[in-house]
Amino acid sequence: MTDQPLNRRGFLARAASLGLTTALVTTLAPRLAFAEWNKAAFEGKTPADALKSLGVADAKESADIQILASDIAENGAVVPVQAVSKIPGTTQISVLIEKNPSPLAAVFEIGPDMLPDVTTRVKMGQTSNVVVLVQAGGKHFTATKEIKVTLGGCGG
Amino acid sequence: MTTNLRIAALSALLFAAPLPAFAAESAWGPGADDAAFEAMLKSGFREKGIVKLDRLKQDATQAFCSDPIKSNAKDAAKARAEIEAANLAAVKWPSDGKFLGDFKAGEKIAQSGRGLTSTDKADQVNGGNCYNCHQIDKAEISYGTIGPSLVGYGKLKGTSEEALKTTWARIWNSKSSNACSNMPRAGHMGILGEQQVKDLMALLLDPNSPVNK
Amino acid sequence: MTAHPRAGLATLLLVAAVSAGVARAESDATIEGIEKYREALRDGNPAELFEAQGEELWKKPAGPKSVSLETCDLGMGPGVVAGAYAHLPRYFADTDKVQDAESRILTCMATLQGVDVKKYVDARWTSPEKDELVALATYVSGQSKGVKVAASATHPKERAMFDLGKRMFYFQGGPHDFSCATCHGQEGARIRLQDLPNIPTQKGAAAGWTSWPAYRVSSGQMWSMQWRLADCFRQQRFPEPIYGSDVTVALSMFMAATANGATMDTPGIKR
Amino acid sequence: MGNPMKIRATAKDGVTEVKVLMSHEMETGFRKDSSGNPIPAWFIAEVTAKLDGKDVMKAQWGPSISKNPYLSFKIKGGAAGGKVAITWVDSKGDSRTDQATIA
Repeated sequence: MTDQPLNRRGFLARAASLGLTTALVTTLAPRLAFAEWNKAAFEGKTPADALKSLGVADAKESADIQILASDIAENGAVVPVQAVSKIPGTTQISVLIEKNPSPLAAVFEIGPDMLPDVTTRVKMGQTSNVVVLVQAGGKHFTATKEIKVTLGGCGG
Repeated sequence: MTTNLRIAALSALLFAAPLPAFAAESAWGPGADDAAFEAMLKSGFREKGIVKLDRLKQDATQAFCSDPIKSNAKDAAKARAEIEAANLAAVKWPSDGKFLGDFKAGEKIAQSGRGLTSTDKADQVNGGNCYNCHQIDKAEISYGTIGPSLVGYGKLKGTSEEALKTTWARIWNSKSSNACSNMPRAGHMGILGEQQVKDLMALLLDPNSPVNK
Repeated sequence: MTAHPRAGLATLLLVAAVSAGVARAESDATIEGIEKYREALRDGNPAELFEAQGEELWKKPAGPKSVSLETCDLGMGPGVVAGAYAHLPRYFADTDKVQDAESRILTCMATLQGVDVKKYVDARWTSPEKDELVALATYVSGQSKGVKVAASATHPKERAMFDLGKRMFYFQGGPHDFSCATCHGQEGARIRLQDLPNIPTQKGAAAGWTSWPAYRVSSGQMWSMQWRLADCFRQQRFPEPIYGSDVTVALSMFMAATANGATMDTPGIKR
Repeated sequence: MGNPMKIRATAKDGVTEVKVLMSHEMETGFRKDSSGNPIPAWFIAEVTAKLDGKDVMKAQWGPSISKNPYLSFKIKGGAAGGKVAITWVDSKGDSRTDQATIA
């Protein structure tokens, strides 16, 4: 990520202002081999905030990204999502849940030894678009799929 | 005695053959071994939160409906009619003569399944549990099917005096027309108050409610 | 409105038929979507995490006597765990009681390890004590995965337990007049989108009995059959069933024996 | 530090598929306890994977990942008998590493 130094400053400043445990700053930070945990991106309140903090200025929709997930989730607490990129040179796959209070769910660094195919399970507060963001060759691409979340029984 | 012997002989015969477990039906319902059943209830439950052990004391309707084979039998028709009559007689009609409240409030009550469990607080506003069993709004995909769909109920029934009364009696005390209905007696058992029942009435009968749209 | 009443009626019927068709198509899509969702969850059931914890608890020396549960007799002889869950509940001569897996584990904890099990019985769900019991039940049930349910029927006390369980199943009470049968006594019904097994039938009993203990996606908790029953009673607006009590064993006996012949698929995963 | 993970790694046609279950609350920070007090956020923030000691995968997670997380990914290469090691670090600085042999 090109804007890493900026992010790191932002991370530390925010961590201090939020009174975040020193353990997080001192213990977590040095262990991270590839990049700092992108606090600004994960705490962004809208997809736009998150994208900005991820350094995404312009993202094109791409049919070469597949989101494999059921159209409907019986429970929003666990929604399986598989993201597959067929874009050559994919180096990063991110998953965002548009309507979650903090939309960014995960960022996967796709190293040279990995296939651009990851499966995770996310929480969804309500029916929402799920956005998969792919970085390839320094450019960004997205795909979107709506997943409906149904109400639970009895208590709800 | 002779009948008992015959049953004993029959079951001996049945059990002699290599049949799956419990192939033969034995007496199990109310009246079978009441002492054992009472002892089991007594040792098996404890009160928790707002729920006390008196919840296990049955009224006549509950006792009658706790053996579906007996209560559904042909020769139980008279007993069923008596249960229905007693429940109908207990229906409280709207104190001001107005049957219909606010359908929007009714929708909220229909969506809520809360109240009266051992984890609910005493001041929890009870819901009607309606969506757990009924389809009510076509737009809602998450609805149960234990009860019939209520989509278009108002269009079908209209708002004649008779329709108002029948519907009120159903909600207030479902057993007034079907002795062993699966539906709770919302008003009769104090689950919902008069205003809440009025709001549910509006949900069912108001031409602008999602039921009739 | 000047249209002929007949024409009006025909239109109405047509509209009704069309909208019914649309509703059915929508509902098919919903069911298909839900099936796909459940399928995606089956691969990678977090219940495996609890199974592993239970195995560790089973094999680790614990309690005042500092012994493991490895010599516990679950009905197939001391130390036999494989297939035991599928044969429970059953009558045990040493306690002169019919016991399910969970009440039997309590017995073993008391007799083998010298544990004061009252603390475990009284502890609330999600307490560390109950977490242990659930993990143990999950492990034991997992050792019966793929085994056919064969709840015994030979002892008079087992028979009596079955009859009491059946009676409990139909017993109505509380402000809502609910019994187990209210929701689990008919074919093809559901609450919200949740399918309800018709428990008095073999297929229905099997759907319930062979899939618990299960990981609950909604809460991220692992639930044993005792917890499942306790929460059913909570929703019935009943008082709380005591862990391992005869009420819970009786209902389990009714379900297990009705499910006989089905294949255990534990631990399961549920909404 | 935390309960063990369940890791399954299978090599087929030059690709190793890894499936991991982790034991973690993944608390969002948005929930309240029964007395209405906010439950602080607590979640796995970073996951790394090694194949035979070499870094192959790294992920950053937020609290939108489900409780008791499941993760599946594919590595180019790897063969039966090889080792896949997974490490997570959570927002409290707690961490855990588990290893599995490729089948």
